[in-house]
Parts: sequence; structure tokens; C-alpha cells
Amino acid sequence: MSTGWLLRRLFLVAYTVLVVSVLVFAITQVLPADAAVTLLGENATPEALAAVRDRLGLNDPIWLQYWHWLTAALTGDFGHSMRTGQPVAPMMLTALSRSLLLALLSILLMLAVAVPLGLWAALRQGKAADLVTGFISYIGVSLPEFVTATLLLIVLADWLQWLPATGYVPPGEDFWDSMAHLVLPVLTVSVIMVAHVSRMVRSETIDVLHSDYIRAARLKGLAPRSVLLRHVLRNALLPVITIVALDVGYLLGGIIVVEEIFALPGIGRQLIVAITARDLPAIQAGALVMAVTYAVASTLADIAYALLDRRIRYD
Amino acid sequence: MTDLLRRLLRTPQGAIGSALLVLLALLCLLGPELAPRDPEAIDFLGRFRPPGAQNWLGADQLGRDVLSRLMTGARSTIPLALLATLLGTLAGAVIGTLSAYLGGRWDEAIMRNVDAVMAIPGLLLALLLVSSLGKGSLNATLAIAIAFTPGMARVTRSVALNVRAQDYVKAALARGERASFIVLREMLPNVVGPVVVETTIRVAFAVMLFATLSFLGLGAQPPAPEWGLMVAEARRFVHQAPWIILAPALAIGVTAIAFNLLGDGLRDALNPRDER
Amino acid sequence: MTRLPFSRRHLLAGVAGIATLPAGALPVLAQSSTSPASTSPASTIPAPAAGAPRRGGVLRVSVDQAASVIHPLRSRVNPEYLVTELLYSNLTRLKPDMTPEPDLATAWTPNADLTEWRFTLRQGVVFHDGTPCTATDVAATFKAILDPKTASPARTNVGPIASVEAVDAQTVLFRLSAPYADLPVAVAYTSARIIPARFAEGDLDALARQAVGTGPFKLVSYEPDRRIIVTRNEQYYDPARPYLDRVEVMVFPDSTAEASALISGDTDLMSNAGQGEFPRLSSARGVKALRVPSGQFLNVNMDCAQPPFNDVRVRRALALAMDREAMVGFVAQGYGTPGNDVPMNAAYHFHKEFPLKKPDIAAAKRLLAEAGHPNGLDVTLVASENPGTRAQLAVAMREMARPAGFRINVQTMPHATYLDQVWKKGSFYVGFYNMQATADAIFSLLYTSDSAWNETRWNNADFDKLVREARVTADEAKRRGLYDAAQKLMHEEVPSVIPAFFDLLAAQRSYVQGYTLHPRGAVFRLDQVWMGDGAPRRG
Amino acid sequence: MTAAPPASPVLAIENYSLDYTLRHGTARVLDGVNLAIGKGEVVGLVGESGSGKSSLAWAIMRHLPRNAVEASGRLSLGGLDLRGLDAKGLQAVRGKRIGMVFQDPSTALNPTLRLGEQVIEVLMRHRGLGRAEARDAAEAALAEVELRNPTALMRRYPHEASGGEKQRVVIATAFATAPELILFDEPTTALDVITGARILELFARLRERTGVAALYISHDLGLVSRVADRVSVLRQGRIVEEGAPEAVFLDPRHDYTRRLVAAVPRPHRRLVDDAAGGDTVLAANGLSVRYGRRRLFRPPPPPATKAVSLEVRAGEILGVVGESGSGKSSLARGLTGLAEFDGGIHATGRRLDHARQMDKAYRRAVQIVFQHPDSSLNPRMRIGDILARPLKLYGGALSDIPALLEQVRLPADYARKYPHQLSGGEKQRVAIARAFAARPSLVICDEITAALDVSVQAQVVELLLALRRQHGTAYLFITHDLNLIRQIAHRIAVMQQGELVDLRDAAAIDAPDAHPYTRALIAASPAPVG
Repeated sequence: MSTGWLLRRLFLVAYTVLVVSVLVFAITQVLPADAAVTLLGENATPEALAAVRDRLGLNDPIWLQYWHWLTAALTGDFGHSMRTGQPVAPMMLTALSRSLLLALLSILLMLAVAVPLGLWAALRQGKAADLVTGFISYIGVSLPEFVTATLLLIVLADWLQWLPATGYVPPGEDFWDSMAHLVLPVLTVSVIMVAHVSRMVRSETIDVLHSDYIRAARLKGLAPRSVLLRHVLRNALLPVITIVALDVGYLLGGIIVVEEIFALPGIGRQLIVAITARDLPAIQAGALVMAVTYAVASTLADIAYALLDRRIRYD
Repeated sequence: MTDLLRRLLRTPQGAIGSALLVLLALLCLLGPELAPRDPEAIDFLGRFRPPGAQNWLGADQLGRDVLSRLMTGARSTIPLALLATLLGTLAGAVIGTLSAYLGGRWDEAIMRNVDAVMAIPGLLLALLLVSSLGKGSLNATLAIAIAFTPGMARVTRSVALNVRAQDYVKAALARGERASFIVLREMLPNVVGPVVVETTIRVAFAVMLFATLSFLGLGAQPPAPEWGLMVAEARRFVHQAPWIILAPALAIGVTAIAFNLLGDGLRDALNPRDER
Repeated sequence: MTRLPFSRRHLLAGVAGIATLPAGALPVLAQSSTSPASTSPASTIPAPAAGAPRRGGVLRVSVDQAASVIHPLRSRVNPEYLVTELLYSNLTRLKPDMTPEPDLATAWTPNADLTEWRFTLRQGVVFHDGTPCTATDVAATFKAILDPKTASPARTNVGPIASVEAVDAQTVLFRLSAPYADLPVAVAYTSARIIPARFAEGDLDALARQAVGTGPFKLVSYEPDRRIIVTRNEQYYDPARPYLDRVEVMVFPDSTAEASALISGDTDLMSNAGQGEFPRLSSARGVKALRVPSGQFLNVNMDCAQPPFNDVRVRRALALAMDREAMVGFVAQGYGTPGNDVPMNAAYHFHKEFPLKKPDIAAAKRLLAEAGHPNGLDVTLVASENPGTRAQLAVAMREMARPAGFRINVQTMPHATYLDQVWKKGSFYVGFYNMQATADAIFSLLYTSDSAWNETRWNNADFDKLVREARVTADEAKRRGLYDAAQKLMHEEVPSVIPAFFDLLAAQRSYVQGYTLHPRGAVFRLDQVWMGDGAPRRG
Repeated sequence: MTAAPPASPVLAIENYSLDYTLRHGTARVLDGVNLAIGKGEVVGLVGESGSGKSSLAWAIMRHLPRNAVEASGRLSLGGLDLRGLDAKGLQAVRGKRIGMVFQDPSTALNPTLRLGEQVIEVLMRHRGLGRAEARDAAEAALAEVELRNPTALMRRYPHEASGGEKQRVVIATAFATAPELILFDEPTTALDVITGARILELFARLRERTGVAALYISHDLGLVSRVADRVSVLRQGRIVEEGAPEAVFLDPRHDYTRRLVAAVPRPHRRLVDDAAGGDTVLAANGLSVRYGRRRLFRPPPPPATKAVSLEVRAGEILGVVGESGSGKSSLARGLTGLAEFDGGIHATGRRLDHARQMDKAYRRAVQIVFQHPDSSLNPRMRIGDILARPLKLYGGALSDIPALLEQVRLPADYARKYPHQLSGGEKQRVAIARAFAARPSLVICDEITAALDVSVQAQVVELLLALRRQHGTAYLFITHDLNLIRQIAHRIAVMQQGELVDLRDAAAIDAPDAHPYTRALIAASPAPVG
């Protein structure tokens, strides 16, 4: 891993952000809603509408609007929400911090469950345990989040009343209450990823188990425990980094639905609210924040992989 | 081909997946004819009727027969998911194969943009697109197809790069074959296998994505018996009449499972693991 | 976790409930203008309090959509009204029987021809920032409301005010452009809250993020999509109220989750319960389900100026195809009353009872054929997604009208798109309106030619005349006669199909005392609420 | 050295038979094998692919696939019945009493574990050493296999070491536990010629010093006869011949052995005796092939071949030898337009400066056959369609296809088959037929026999020579096998690290004025015994 490689990765993140910004801006331009009407509401007079259009520069050519938006965005100014009148950037950052908490907890839970599950299935390949985990993981990857969320909500919050149904409490306010509110969203987000990642861990592990060096390790008479821990695990788990990084994209999508259902005011819910309210500045900022998050996550994964797997030479 | 089918049906995933899909295909073809009732007919007295002799899977908030809606709805759910995936695959396959064939600077440029688009989560991209295009099943299909394109382009490209490195492609290049011949005759047939596997698994995602879009109110229009929309509409009554939500939710799950199973079965059938 | 659901549940008795009555078994309302008790079924009245109101406690009230605007002059939806009501005061308040009672104004008197109204203000009222609230502030507020640039929804709802004047510190004089009997009710409008003159005349937008009012509570924190916290205003003009130390307004976009939160004891009061959740809430232990008949309705608006709906026979045909009793079931899950294509029901003071229109498909078919559509008619009915009952109504109407020859294509769309593209512009769409305080308010909001939102473009001169006359008539019997005639016109001409009215539904934990579910839907009066035995202690 | 089996063997295999259960019945892999290895003895086991030689190794190591069924026989290690061992007993034998050296050191070492760790863990396990002692012992073991600076090497990861270094680490590990027996499974096949030769020298020294018994498995009869005390020849699961190496090699009794011996390339037994023509069919002038291009934030890649100049005359066989990475295949890619090049190519009366200037005439005249028969034919096309392409491109009738197949000694009905229905040798014949369908004047053969068994290689070479006699085609024959090329080439070019270091007549390849690298290559490829 060289500085050149790192610079290149950073350049790619920047390029990604640029492409996404163009795309998102273009899409928001064709959204069927008048920004001025959205801003002023139903009671706006034509004069007021015209004044607002002028003030927002809605009469400028689109490329000029994009340029103004981009240059302002680079300084951290994403404009004011048309819905609430608040500045968008701090709103999105607060939302992002909540989503990241949800995402990180989900990934941790997922890893804690998926990795042992996948290993276990791989070591018992073809046996009952493997088939049962396989079947469960099929169900896991085949249920959309909104179904899982609804089922979990009914069972855990309504019937058993173990957990609060929805809402969000900042960890700083009441840590345990905060965690209790996060359990259901985290569970929902994790289900699909657990199913997916445990399958990947299983197949990676099986590949490693069939590799020459594991055969060599066994033929050197090493203890099975040491073969598993020192040789199999390390090599089987490395690709999981990449898989998890790819799943971040899926995770961000899933967060949209999950936050909506559990009333968790994160970036996904902000986006849904913004899209339904045609709150253009919020849509633009939210989509961009998501794309940046994804690009940064996959870059971090690449770096982690490069640090952990010394084989990779980036030249 | 028959050989592949035989191998597919020998894998447990392939066998179960194929069986389920045959059932679903029948439902798509004959569902509306076989449905016991008019899926849109409302019935004041039948509202929230539990599953029983009159309505085998119960009736919904407007007294419509859930089974009939489920059977009719297969046609508006599965073919569109398939269509979306196929469109996305086609576009992705063309971009990916082209990128791999062109190589070098072009490949780099195409793939950087594909990567950039992939940074927008698929669901978000679909949401934005449907919001712009307007609601409706066809627009949702289009949006999902577009959202799938970059991913499929990536997959196809990596397969195509693999194929391009094969000596028979080099031989064709050295022979001076036309680009179209190399892409269409030498590369594409060999790219198809792995891409078909990926596509099959993506149909499962498309079914789920469709349902999610409808759930968020951006897919099918009421009173269409689209499964995702059925779930969304039934959500308000989940405590009163859980069967209204369970039936379409399970149908979505079973369809997704069927395509996942078929995809894995195909994968195994295409590259049999060694016996060891 | 802060909740102790088990120990608490054992303390609570089972819940009584009108909600468990079968749909349709609701008693027809008595028409009265005196006592709130007579307009509300027994269960909505707080159970006789176990002793006098108690001070202290934290109330968590849930709302079903974000309070994105807390600007007191620009709020538009019920959760926003709930918040601004906590923070601000009006001149008057609307009682559950839709008559006014004093708020900042203690008394009001009109001149003889109802063109001038004089309001006397309460003494010693101060804003949250400590400055006194005087007639100057009131006058400045109304000037701001009436300024089109403010874009306040109140502008068209506070009556025909020509000018406002602070006569002295305690007296405000309203001069009207036309005689108006309902001004004391009109100034209770939910986005006509009184604000300090320095904001009304200066930086009006500043109130988008802060609250400086005279309300019973002061703003602590404001997160539009999650939670709004207010704390007791120690300087509130009524030393006894509010009883609560703090109110937390929690946003729940999902009604299932919102109900679950109440059932699990996470929240204490659910300001608006969906019909789907209501049975569950009614049977939940420790929860009291609340229900009150209201004039809230869904209407299907038809453009009376354009074909095909410019032909009254087409509109009548559609009206004849509707099974209104069934519609109450389909759309309101039984929690409502059938409508007769008039925007008023028994909850309104001047409601005129007509025999309920019965479905008559043959007659509908005949009318449609007479109107030149013997082979039926293709139309697209637009329904916004919010609330979900709009689509439900559209689908049910589609099925009911099908045998009569209407081929209705239902199209749903996000609310923002609907507002931008369809609302007030479309020719066939589903509208949804809260109950208004007076007959005049609802008529001149929607149906007169000069109405604020003339959706149907019905523009019936006779109707306009009747409404105008009633507005300036002080005599009760004469006024009733005029309104009866106006309603009869609508009943026959059907500018919009109004098949059902909704009861308002809500729910609360049993320990919540003093809460009255208001039929207006936009009035909450949390300053009267106190926490009884069994209430959880919340930091 | 004696040819007689030892009296008290370290390893005794008696009447051992092994089956694999397949979907359609069972296949016998080993059939009544008898083999004994005495103390300090090296027994060579020779066989072509599919002969069962690897299965025998796995059987001894008790590492058989799930579908393996041991039909009969005994395996005993100094009196210990290996077949009767349980998992615990097995772990005490593997690595401790029987060591193993694998074919490819780059896949046999864990890529994510430092080299030192991989030696230390074995020492800790089998010699009961503490970590610090094991580290010292590992260093000593690595020094033993003549690795320079073992301390530094121990800290490196496998990808940071060369193939030779890695194989030495594997060997050091095998020897470090002082086992009674070591199995060598083609330990030099994956290595370059010179590196492989050094490993063999090391092996000779180590066995002398330690007196370990060894089973040396290889496909290369010539090589085995140099290292083994006794040789067994395995064919289809049966030992068809055994004895002292000289006896087996010089006087093979079994037919199969005779064919095998005949197929071994011998540098001095020339297979071509005519001379090349005078005309030049192709000349490369300062040809440099470069992959990739300059990219943002990255250093430019070094060229794969540096300014190579050579010419091929009509009907000439020009051999190109060199180790992997020497640039010999890049030369082929440059000449066929598969990679961009700098410099010029003269052919068909023109000078080409870019790959895109290669016209139909050039492409017809210069054909290429690749190394891997499995990947050089499109698996989705029938053989007939594959052969039809050059005919369509360069002119020719589809009715020529049977003749083309016959020319490479394949039946005409193969035209309807798919590649996966053919054996490796057959596929390579199809690839050759495809090249000859263009009636080329030069065929570039890029390691075309490297993936084939010795006997198949001999047949393919013989076929190529016959085709040349028939058509007068010139060959640019790229190979790493110096012995093979000395048999057939008129001239030999030697490449090292992208440069052409030597180009001389085949007869003068071992002359004293040859490049030192050429001499090193010759020294590393000794002529087989006899």
C-alpha cells in the first residue's frame, strides 16, 4: 500500500461524490413539484411565489443552479430545508450520527452472529446443522425489511412487551433506554445481513478448507484446533471485510425502510420525509451524505484489507 | 442444455427452487382464471372475515378475497420483477462486456462511473427515480432496472474480463476476427452462465424491492392486487386481521426463496465442486 | 429502562369503552350549544377525577406526523396546532361545543350591524420573554396574518377583517368589511396565535425556530421529526394551570408503532388513533380509548365547470351509486357517520337532517345515460396518500360506481405532488377536511364562489347569497332557515360527494386526567391535563 | 545401491488397492501395489497424470477423499499399521514420523502467516519446544537448507519470498522434526529450471547428512533416475516395472516403460536434420512489449521485453528458452498483436510499427498455438465451428475440415464434438489444426507441450515436425525445456529478464562462448541417464 494508492482512492471518493451530486441534482430537478410552492405552502400568493423563486435562483439555468449549489455545498452549506426552514447540513449530520450508530451496532451484531454461524455450517458441511442454517439463511435473505420489521414489532414489542416499539433516545440522555430503543431496528437490519454474510463465511471457509495450505497444515500433524484458529479462520475472514463493505450499500438502503418504520430520525427517515415533501435541499444533501458514507466505508474496507492481507500489492 | 437441467434438478436447491417456480409460473399464467372470486369485488359484510370456508385465506378491509387477490397478484408482481431484472441485466451486460472488451482507458472510465452510481443505495436510487418518473408499476420496473444496472455491469465485466483472458479469445484476436464476432460469439456465450446465476438471485431482490417500493407507496396503484401493496395496505389492520398481511408477505418470501434457491442450484450445476 | 409496565398494570382497572360498541350503533347527537357534555359521548369526558387536579408530572403525547412548522401563524396540520397551542394563546378558544370562550380576551362586544368588534384583553399577561402582552401585540399579529406575504393559512379563516386597531393597552377594535357574526369563533383559528409585535412587525421568520408566546408552556427543545419538549410557563396568566411540569410531544410516523408505544406505556396520550388500531387500543389494559363524533370528512370533488361533471346528472348519478352506510364501514371502519353530500353533520350547530341517500343503481344508470353517457364513463380519480383513507375511499367508490357505468381509474400520489398538481386544480379527486368551527367557516372555506379553496368551481349564486345572508343574520331561527336552504341546495346539486364523516379517535393511559377529545380535531387543551394515580415518574 | 527390496523397511506397502466411488460405480485407482522403502533409501515413483501416484501419497499420509474405499492391503510404517490409526495417532505420525514436501510451495504455505511461524508451529508441536527454543531451532533448520539470513526470512510472508526460498522453507520444516520418511511430491515441477536444480542438489546433500528414507514422486523419469536408489513405474494404479534406475531407464522391460523412456527428450538425439531456408519470414527489430499504461498516482510498469531483435527464416525452427517471467511469452503476444509493442516487425514484405497495422495477410501468415489446451478452445463451440473460423477468414472450403482433422490425426467425426469431450492432447491437436487451417508460414508455439504428459508431448512434437515437413512451416517454439528444444530447433534464443541474452545455432548452444546464463540453464537441465 503506497501513498500513491491512497491518493488514488481518495481521488476516487471525490469523483464518486461529484458524479452522485450531478445525478442527484438532475433527478431533483425533474421531481414533479414546484420548490416555491413546496416552500410557501398552499396559501402562497403569486407575488410571494415569484419573490421566492427569484431568491432561490430557481429562474437561473440549471447548470448555474448546480454550480451555486455545489460551491455552497463544498463550504458545508446545503441550504435551508423547505419543510422546516432549518439549515439542512446540521440536520443531516445529526441524522447521520444516529444512522451510523444503528449501522455500526447492526454490523457488530451481524458479525457476532454471522461469523460463528458460517464457520459452524462450513465445518459441518452437508450435515444437518449445515442444512438447517442454510434453510434459515434462505428465509433471512428472502424477507424484505418491512416484513421482518413488522413481525418483530408485533412479537417483541406488542405481544411480549419486552422492548419499546419505536422512537429514538440519544445515548447521552439515557444510555440503557437508548439501547432498548435500538434493539428492534438493529435486529431488523441485521437479519438480512446475517443471512447473507453467514452464507459467504460458509463458502469462504469451505474454499479455505479445501486449499493446499490447509491440507499441508494438516499433513504437518498440527492440532485441529490450531489448524482452525491459526490457519482457517484468518484466511476465511479476510474476504468478509469486502463482503461487509459491499453490504454497507445494502445496509444504507435497508436503513431507509427500518428508520421509517421505527420512527428513528436518522438519515434514511430524513430522506423519506424529504422525498415525500419534495424538500429538494434535504433530498440533495441526504443522498449525497449516503453516497459519501458508502464511498468512505468501501475505501476504509479496502485499506483494512490491504493492511490485513499482505499479499495485496497496489501498484 | 438438458444436461444442465439434469444437473440442476439433482441439487436440492435447484429441485426445490424449480418446483416452486413452476408453481409460481402456473399462478402467473392461470391465477386470474383459477381465482375463486373477483379480486376487486368489495363486500361490506365480509370485511376482515377470518380464513374459512368462504374465503380460504380470509378477506381484507374491503371484504375482498385474499386468496383471489394473491392469485391474481402473482401476475402483477413476478413478471414485473423478472422484467426489471432482465432489463437491468441486459443494460448491465452490454456495459460490462463492452467495458471488458474495450479495456484500458475506456474500461477505467466506464467502471469509475459505474462505481460512483453504485454509491447510491439501490433502494434510494429507485425511490428517487420513481418519485421523478411518477408512481406506477412500469415506472417502478424501470427504476429497479436502472438501479440494478451498475451492479450487473460490474458482475458481467468481471466475468467478461475472465473470459477475455482465455486463450480462445486471444486466438480470435490474433486471427484478426471482427470485434462484434469476438464479443457476440466468443465472449458472450461464455459470460452468460455466471450472469444467469447472478440474474436469478437478483430476481429475488427485485421482488423484494418491488414490494418495498409499493410498501413505501411508490409502486403499484390501488386497487391492484400487487403483493407489496397488499402488505402496505394491510399493515394498518395487522392487529385486527393478521392474515391479510401474512398471506402476501409469505408469498413475497416464498417467491424470493424460490429464485434464491434456483440461483444457487444453477451455480452448483454450472461449476460442480470437486468430490473431495 | 424507565418503564415498569407490570407493576402498574395490576393497579389499573379494565377499561370502559364506547369503542367496543358495534359500528353504527352510535347515538345520533343531540344538538346543543351549551354544554360540552351534550356534544360528547360519555366516555370522552374524563372519568370523575380522583380528587382535585394535581400538579406535576411529565406527559408524553404522541402525534402521527412531524411538526415541521412551529411558526404560530404558519402551522398547517394537527400536530403543529398541538404544539403551537401549548406555546401560544389566541384571543378566544373553541369549546368542544364549538362556541368561543375567553383566552387572552376576557370579553367581546359587536356593534349593532356586526361590522365592528371590540375585544377586551386580560390584564398582566406576559410573553415568555417577560415583555407584557398588550393590544399593540394583538393588532400587529392580525396585521401580519392579513398580509399575503406572510402566507398564513389564517388569512382566509379569521373573518372579513378590514383593519385592527389597539384602542388602549387592553382594548382591540376590529373593523370588518362585511357584517360577521362568527368573529369570536374565527379568531380562535388554530394559526391565529398572538405573537409579540416585535416579531409581527420585524423578523417574522425568527419564530420558525423559537417560540415567544403567552401559552401555558415554554419551548425547551425542538426536533421536528422526533420530539418537541415544552416546560411549564410559571408566568402563565392562570396561576392554577398548567398542571403538568413538562410535555413531550413524540412523533410517530407509523400508526401501528404509535399504538404499540401507548399500549406498552411508553407514551401517555395518543392524539389521533387510526381506525385499524382502535379495537386493539380499546381492549388494551390500562388504556382508555377515546372517540367523539366530528364533522371531519372525506369528499370527492368534481369540477362543476368542466365536462363531464358540469352536468349535474352525472354528479347525481355518482351520488346515487354510493352506499353510504357501507362507506362508513369501508372508509371509517365503522367509526363514523354516513354523509349526505353536505359538509356538515350532527356535530355542527346548524346541521339540517335530510333522509340518507340510498343507493339506486338503476336510477344512477338512467341519469348517466340521460347525461349522454349510455355506455358508461371513464374517469380518473386522484387520491393523495395522506391519509390512507383517501385511497380506501377511492377504491370503494370505484367498486360501488362500477355497476352504474362509471369506470374509475384510481391514481394515488404523494401528498406534496397532490398539493402541487391536483389540489384546487384537478377535476376529480379526494379531499380531506377537519371539522370547522362554524357552518360559515366550512362553506366559505370550500363551496362559495369566493371561497378560499374553491375546489369544485360550483359557483352557485343562490348558495352564495344564502351563505352571505346567514353571515350577517344574528337571529338564530332566521339564520337556521338560511343554512337549511343552503344545505338543501348542496344536497341536490352535489358539487362534491361526501359519503362519510369520521369520528375522531384517540387513546390515553387511564391515569391521564382532564383530557377531552375535541371534535374540531385541532384543539387539545393539554393545559387542563393532570396525572392521576398510577402515572409513571419521569425525569 | 541395490535393486532388491529392503529386509526391514521403513515403509512397507503390501498389496494395497484403493477405489473411488463415483456416481456411476467405482473406479480402481490403485491396484495391488507393493512397495517397500528401506532405511536411508530413496525410492522414485514415476507415472503420468492419472496413474495414481498422488493417491498413493495421500494414502500413506492417511488423507483420502471421502469417496475413497481401501479395498485391500497393508500400509506399515516401521511396524506401525497406518490404516489402524485413529485421529490422535495420526497427528503423532504426520509431520513427526513422516514429513512431506509439496509440489507448489506457494500454495502449500499459508499466505497470511509469516514464514517463521509456519516452521515454529511444527517444531513446537512435534518437538515439544517452547516458543523461544522453537524459534532458535527454526532458524537453525532454515540455515540447514542453505537459506541466507534465516532471521530476516522468518519475518517475511510467503508472497515476499521467491519460489525457491519457499520450497526450502517447506523442506526445512519437513526435515526439522527428523522424520523416518519424507514424501516428495514433484517438488521441483512448479519451480524454474535452475531453481529446481538447486533444490535437487540440496536434497542430495540433506539425505546424505540425515540418512532419511524418501519416496520421490514425479512424472519425470529422467529426473527420478538421477535422484532415486530404486524406481517404480506406476501405470493405471499398477506398478508395471521396478528396479534400479539405470536398469529401468536403459533396459526397460515393460512396453509402457519403453514408451516412456523413448519420450524423454534427449538433447543429443536430434529429431530434425534438414536446414532452414534462406528467406526471412519474420523479423523483429528492437521489439519491446509493455503492458498497462501510465496512470494517475502510479509508477509506469516496466516493459516485459526489452528491444528484442531476431529473425525467423522459412521453415526454420527457432527455439526461445527462458525461465518464467523472462519475457518469452510477451514476445509471442507482441508478434501476434495481442500486446502493444515499440520497435518494428518485418513480415510479408512490410514493416509494422503498431499492432493495428497487422492486416489479414500478416495474421494469416503468423499463427499462434497456446500453452493450455483447456482454455484455447471456446467451450461453447463445436470443433467443426472452431476450425471453420480461419477458413472463413482467410479463405478455404468448409469441406477441408475433415482433412484438417486427419492431418492432426484425429477422426473426421470429431468436428461434431465439443472441446470438453476431448483429452488434453486431442485439444492441442485441434489448436494446431486451427493454426494450420490458415496455411501459415510461421506458427508460434507458446509452451504448447508444458501442460501435457511426456508421452503426449512426444506425440505432439512428432506431429509438428511432420506438419513442417509437409508444409515447410517455420516455428517459433517457446519453451522452458532446454532438452526438448535442443532436439528440434535450428537456432536457440535465450531470454532473461526481458532481454535476449543469447542467440545461436542449436549445435553450438553448449559452446564455451555461450552466455553464462545459457550455460547455467544447460547445467540445470542435465541429460537423462544414458
